[in-house]
Amino acid sequence: GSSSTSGSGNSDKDEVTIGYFPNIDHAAGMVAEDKGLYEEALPEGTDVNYQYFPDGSAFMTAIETGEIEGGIVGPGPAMNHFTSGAKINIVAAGATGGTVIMARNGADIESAEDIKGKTFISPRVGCTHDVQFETMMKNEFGITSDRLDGEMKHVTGKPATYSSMFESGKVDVAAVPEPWAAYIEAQGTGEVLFQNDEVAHNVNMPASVFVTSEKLKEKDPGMIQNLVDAHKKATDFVNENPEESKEIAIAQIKEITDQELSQEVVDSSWERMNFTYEVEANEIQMFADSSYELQFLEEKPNLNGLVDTTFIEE
Amino acid sequence: MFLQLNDVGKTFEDKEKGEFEVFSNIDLSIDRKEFVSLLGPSGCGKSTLLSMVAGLEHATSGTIQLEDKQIKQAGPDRGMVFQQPSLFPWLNVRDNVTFPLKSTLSKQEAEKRADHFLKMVHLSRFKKHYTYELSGGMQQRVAIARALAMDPKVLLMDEPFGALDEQTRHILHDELIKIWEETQKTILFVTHSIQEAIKLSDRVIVMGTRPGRIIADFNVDIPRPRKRSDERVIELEDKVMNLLKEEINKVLKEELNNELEYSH
Amino acid sequence: MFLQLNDVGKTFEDKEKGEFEVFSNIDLSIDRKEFVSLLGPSGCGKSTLLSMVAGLEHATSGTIQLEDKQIKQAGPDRGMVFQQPSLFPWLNVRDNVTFPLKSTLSKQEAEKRADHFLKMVHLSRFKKHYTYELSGGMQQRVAIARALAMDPKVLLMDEPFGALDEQTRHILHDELIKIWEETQKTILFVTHSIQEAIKLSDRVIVMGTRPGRIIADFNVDIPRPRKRSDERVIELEDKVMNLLKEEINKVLKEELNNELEYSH
Amino acid sequence: MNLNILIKRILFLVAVVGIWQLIFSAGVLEEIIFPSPLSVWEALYNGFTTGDFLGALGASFRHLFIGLAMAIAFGTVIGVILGKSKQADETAGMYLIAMQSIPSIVWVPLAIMLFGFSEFAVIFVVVLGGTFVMALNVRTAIQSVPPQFIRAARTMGTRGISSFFRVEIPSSVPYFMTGLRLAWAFSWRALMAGELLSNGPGLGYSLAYAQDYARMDQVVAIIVIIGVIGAVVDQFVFSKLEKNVRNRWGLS
Amino acid sequence: MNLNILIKRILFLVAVVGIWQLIFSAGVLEEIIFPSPLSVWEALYNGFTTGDFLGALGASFRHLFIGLAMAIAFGTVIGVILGKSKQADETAGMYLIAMQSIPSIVWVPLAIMLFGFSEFAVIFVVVLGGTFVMALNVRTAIQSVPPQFIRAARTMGTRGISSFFRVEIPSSVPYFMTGLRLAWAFSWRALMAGELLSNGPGLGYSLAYAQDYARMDQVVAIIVIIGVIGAVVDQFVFSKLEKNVRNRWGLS
Ligand SMILES: Nc1ncnc2c1ncn2[C@@H]1O[C@H](COP(=O)(O)OP(=O)(O)OP(=O)(O)O)[C@@H](O)[C@H]1O
Ligand SMILES: Nc1ncnc2c1ncn2[C@@H]1O[C@H](COP(=O)(O)OP(=O)(O)OP(=O)(O)O)[C@@H](O)[C@H]1O
Ligand SMILES: [Mg+2]
Ligand SMILES: [Mg+2]
Repeated sequence: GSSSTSGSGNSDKDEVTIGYFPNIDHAAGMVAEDKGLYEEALPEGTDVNYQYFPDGSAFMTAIETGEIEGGIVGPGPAMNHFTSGAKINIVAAGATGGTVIMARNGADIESAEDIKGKTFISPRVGCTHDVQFETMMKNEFGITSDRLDGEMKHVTGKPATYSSMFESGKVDVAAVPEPWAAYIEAQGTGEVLFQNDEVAHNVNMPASVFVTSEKLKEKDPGMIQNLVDAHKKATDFVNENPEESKEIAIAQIKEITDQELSQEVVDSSWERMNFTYEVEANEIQMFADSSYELQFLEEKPNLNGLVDTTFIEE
Repeated sequence: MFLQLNDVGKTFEDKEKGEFEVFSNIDLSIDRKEFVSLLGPSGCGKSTLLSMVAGLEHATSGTIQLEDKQIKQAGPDRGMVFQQPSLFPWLNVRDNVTFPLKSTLSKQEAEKRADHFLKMVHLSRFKKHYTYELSGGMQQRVAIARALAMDPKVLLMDEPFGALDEQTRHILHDELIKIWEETQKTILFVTHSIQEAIKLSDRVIVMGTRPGRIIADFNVDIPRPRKRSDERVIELEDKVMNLLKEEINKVLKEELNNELEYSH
Repeated sequence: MFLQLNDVGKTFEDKEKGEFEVFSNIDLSIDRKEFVSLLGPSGCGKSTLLSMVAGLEHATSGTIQLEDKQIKQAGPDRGMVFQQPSLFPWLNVRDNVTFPLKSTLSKQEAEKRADHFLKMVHLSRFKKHYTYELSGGMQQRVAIARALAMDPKVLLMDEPFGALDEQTRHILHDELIKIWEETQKTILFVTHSIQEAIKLSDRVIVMGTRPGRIIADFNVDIPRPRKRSDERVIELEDKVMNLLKEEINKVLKEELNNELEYSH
Repeated sequence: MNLNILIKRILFLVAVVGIWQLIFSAGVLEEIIFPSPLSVWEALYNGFTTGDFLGALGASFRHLFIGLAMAIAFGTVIGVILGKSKQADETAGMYLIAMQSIPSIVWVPLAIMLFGFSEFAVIFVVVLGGTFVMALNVRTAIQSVPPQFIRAARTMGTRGISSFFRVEIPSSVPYFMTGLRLAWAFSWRALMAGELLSNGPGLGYSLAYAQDYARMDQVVAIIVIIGVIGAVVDQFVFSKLEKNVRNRWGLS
Repeated sequence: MNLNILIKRILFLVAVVGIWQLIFSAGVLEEIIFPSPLSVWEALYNGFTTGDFLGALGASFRHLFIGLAMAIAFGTVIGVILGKSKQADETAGMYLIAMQSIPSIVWVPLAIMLFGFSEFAVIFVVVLGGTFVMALNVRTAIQSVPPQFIRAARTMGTRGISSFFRVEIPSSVPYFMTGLRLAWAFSWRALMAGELLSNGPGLGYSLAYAQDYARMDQVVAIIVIIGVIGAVVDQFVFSKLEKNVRNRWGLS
């Protein structure tokens, strides 16, 4: 995968850099790139660059350093950075759902109780999927991770590697974002333990959000409006043309990551997602409270000002 | 004979230059209690010969016998003092001297013995010091004490004072003669210095080079202490010097690549 | 006078030991073309005195004048040869010799001059060689050529042959005398060796230690080449030796921490 | 070190912190990217009083000690074999140098794949970080025993295994110390790499964690801790030890 | 190196690959975490034929050369200042050692915070990796000029700035070479750390990327490339250069 990076942070109007990851819940980003929707919405002659980040924290850092103007990221990193003082806004959602809990074949896990004493993996400590999983385990089954001196061992790693982790028996349970849950199923290394609607914060809570920096809002709200408009258009396109969107996603993921997802994998992961740009501040706040209860955050978070829905309402 | 070399030869196998014969057909007999110097230009094989007596090198041909027993390997019946300091820096002076005694004597006996010889070389005060705290002359004194402490039959010395300055050398000469008279050891002493050889020894063996060989064997029967100004000393010095001149010139010419010939 | 030292004294400021006076009230006059040796036990200040003439150290008191001009700093009118090899390893033999000539002569002239002096020390063949390829004796020859190439008024030599073996030293003695006769330089020569001093020089200045001072000044009017066996040489050697004995013992006693006193 | 020097050093430090504060006050950089000296100090203070840093430090030192001990043991064995056997050296010596020139961070992915996210993966990386440099130095140590010493021992009737323990080993100590110092330095680097990419606990993990939560004050605080520990251990333990030994062995 | 040694080395390599294949064939480890020699070979082959590895290598060398050049320049300037001025050395020398003992991976989060995910962040880490070790060696170089040389030059009327350029600089070359070799070694390590945590392109990034997608064959292939480059550059460029210089300068 290669990309043309804009180099240093620039607030130059003639150039905009958008960030996202090659994940299914970022499909709107992929469609927008493929269809040139950002270019369409922005003033004539603006160069749009794309940058793909290995994880949410890296994405957030890039926003803070002004390297990118905006893009799609998980709500976890956005919230974590916001509570640490990052001046950013969630201006739209990317998608909801998409987090599935998988158990390794042969790990003898039939129910939540069986997870006691086992190892689970998530992309990062305190990432969206981690919070969703741990909140469900804590609230519904009273099982916590070793970070809280509980009974589950927590490790982290890139979702693409979970299938091989299952295969080698290194981990037993995974909180997986799509399309990797479907991929694991297809590989036959693991099975679904909790469907995407069973995990906490999974209905209205976004799995991905569109983030821009506060600075940009002050300096050039018009640009944010353009970006959000393009994003809305892309989301609508995804909902109206699922098959073409899937094709775009498969091609983009192949282009960026060298991994070819099968139609079957994309189909079944599509089932577990809902593509919407609507976002509610109190959903995010509730999620943050869960994160605080799990002691990912040191202080009770106050997310006032994080979500700014004025651009979607426009 | 006490120490007997018969028809001894040595050839080194050098990977790059092939075989290199240092010397051959060396015959030499040394009496008990004799002080014998080996004198000769650089590279004539003095150190090689001494190493063979020590048992550190094997003779390619011929035999070396000490009290009629063939010398096969190094052993504590032959003590050796090298030009380079060979004291062990991780041991203090006394532990250096007791090093060879560890296997045969109790700790207490070994230390008593070491103290005796350290007193002989006037270093009682420095028992607890380490090598790096001693001057070159003091280090060689310790090395002599260490060799003596094994009570060897022969003391082999390879330019022991070569790295010292002239004044220190004079002082150690006097000490060595005193020790030799006191301990009655047989000494085989290698040196570059004509003066040193004549001052110290009963016999001066002069060696030549390319090929290495013995070119003369002088008895020095001048009573000790010998004065530099003694006529007999001067006479002998002159004799040896003339013998060596040709040998030295061989070496020199090689070094200068025959330049002398055409520049003069 | 050509080279004149008046009431010269030198005190080092040592951070740990405080002030240390090497010597004071040194008076010395040296004639043009004279070959003068400074002889004395270790630490008496020979090197310090030479460095002051070279201009590498400043006199704490007194004055040093060369041709009635006060010596203030080092300069090419005084060439120096050190005991330790001080050739530059990154330059070949010829470039070492032309080093001091770079600022005054054209490259061609400098090289011509260098070749002349390299021929004088019999090293024409080694022009293109680097230091590591030369023996110690050859390195000192180059150093002498380098000093001579500056055409200095005085040649200062600080134990130039101290690190060489006896045979090489003899050869270089002869060469040095030849060069001195050829170039007619004034030479101030520091040595430990009584023999060397008497063999080479017109005058032998004997220094004592603690405090450093001149204890004798001998004229050596023995025609060259001087033979070791010459009666006049032997007589002078004996004289100087007796003078120095006391001085040497001072140093020795200090080294052995007065042990000699109670062990004898 | 006299008082004068100490004062100079402290003044230098004060000046650096002063400039830092000035840049901060100038406000050219966001606080989230460029924390103030005070907030870093607070992060340090809080980290230590809550015990977070101490816990991380404890874990890091556990990894380091286990890993370093294994690296020293393996390195010494490999080094002695290569030093004593010319055959082995000619055959495998070159590969040792190749292994040493692989940055230890590169082993982390492999370690995680092979051993999962256990602390063992971190220790594995630490061991790889220290073993080769130790082995190279022990090899040099054995090869640098002055033949003079071995010859002298032989004239005193000491040879073979006895000479190995009484002469070669003690004579090797200075190079061995150099090996120790370098093994520490490389293991320390490997430790940070391993922890940063692993799953905690440990100082490197705390750093990665602080970075994930955009706590630049903690990031800088942890960098300061790492720098201080590195410098102190290097200067006051290993370099000092090495210097003393070299001095005693007459090597400097 | 003669033919005999070469054969031994090749046989050793063959043996290692053989054991690897045996372990693989035994099937105790899953293929996904323990690739076969053949699949690694294929990954190498494909990586080079598709140009992916060459692109990554090119980027890595670009980072390395720019970073190393800057490290050498900064290190030399700092080293000369500390070497010539006792004041500066007493004041700042200690901090230089502290900076040197901070593993360069630790700088990565800071670099990313300050410079974003640009290649400049990687270069910044490379510069930090090499500068201090270079400075320390240049300082030693300047301080180790034999006073004998300076005195000799003075007797030949060469002093001050002229002596600095004609005597001190050339006399420092061997230490300078050592500095170069170490600066390279540390920069190379820093480069991998920087790239592994950055956003590409570069060899380290390719490695992280291969790990993210569980491509163990590529992971091992890239480790092999890194090891070979490290060993070759170290042995055939820097060590050789240093040895030749030390030999000529009569230091070994
Ligand atoms: N291990 C060796 N392999 C090959 N040649 C050797 C070896 N040891 C010594 N030689 C050669 O043998 C010759 C004699 O060496 P030796 O050291 O005995 O001479 P020497 O008379 O002691 O000289 P010096 O007075 O310089 O000490 C020299 O030409 C030397 O190069
Ligand atoms: N830079 C210095 N600082 C302090 N003391 C010094 C310094 N240089 C020399 N000395 C001391 O001055 C005294 C004379 O030294 P100098 O080197 O001149 O003696 P020397 O006669 O040349 O001795 P040697 O024959 O050993 O070369 C010695 O005691 C020495 O320790
Ligand atoms: Mg010899
Ligand atoms: Mg002197």
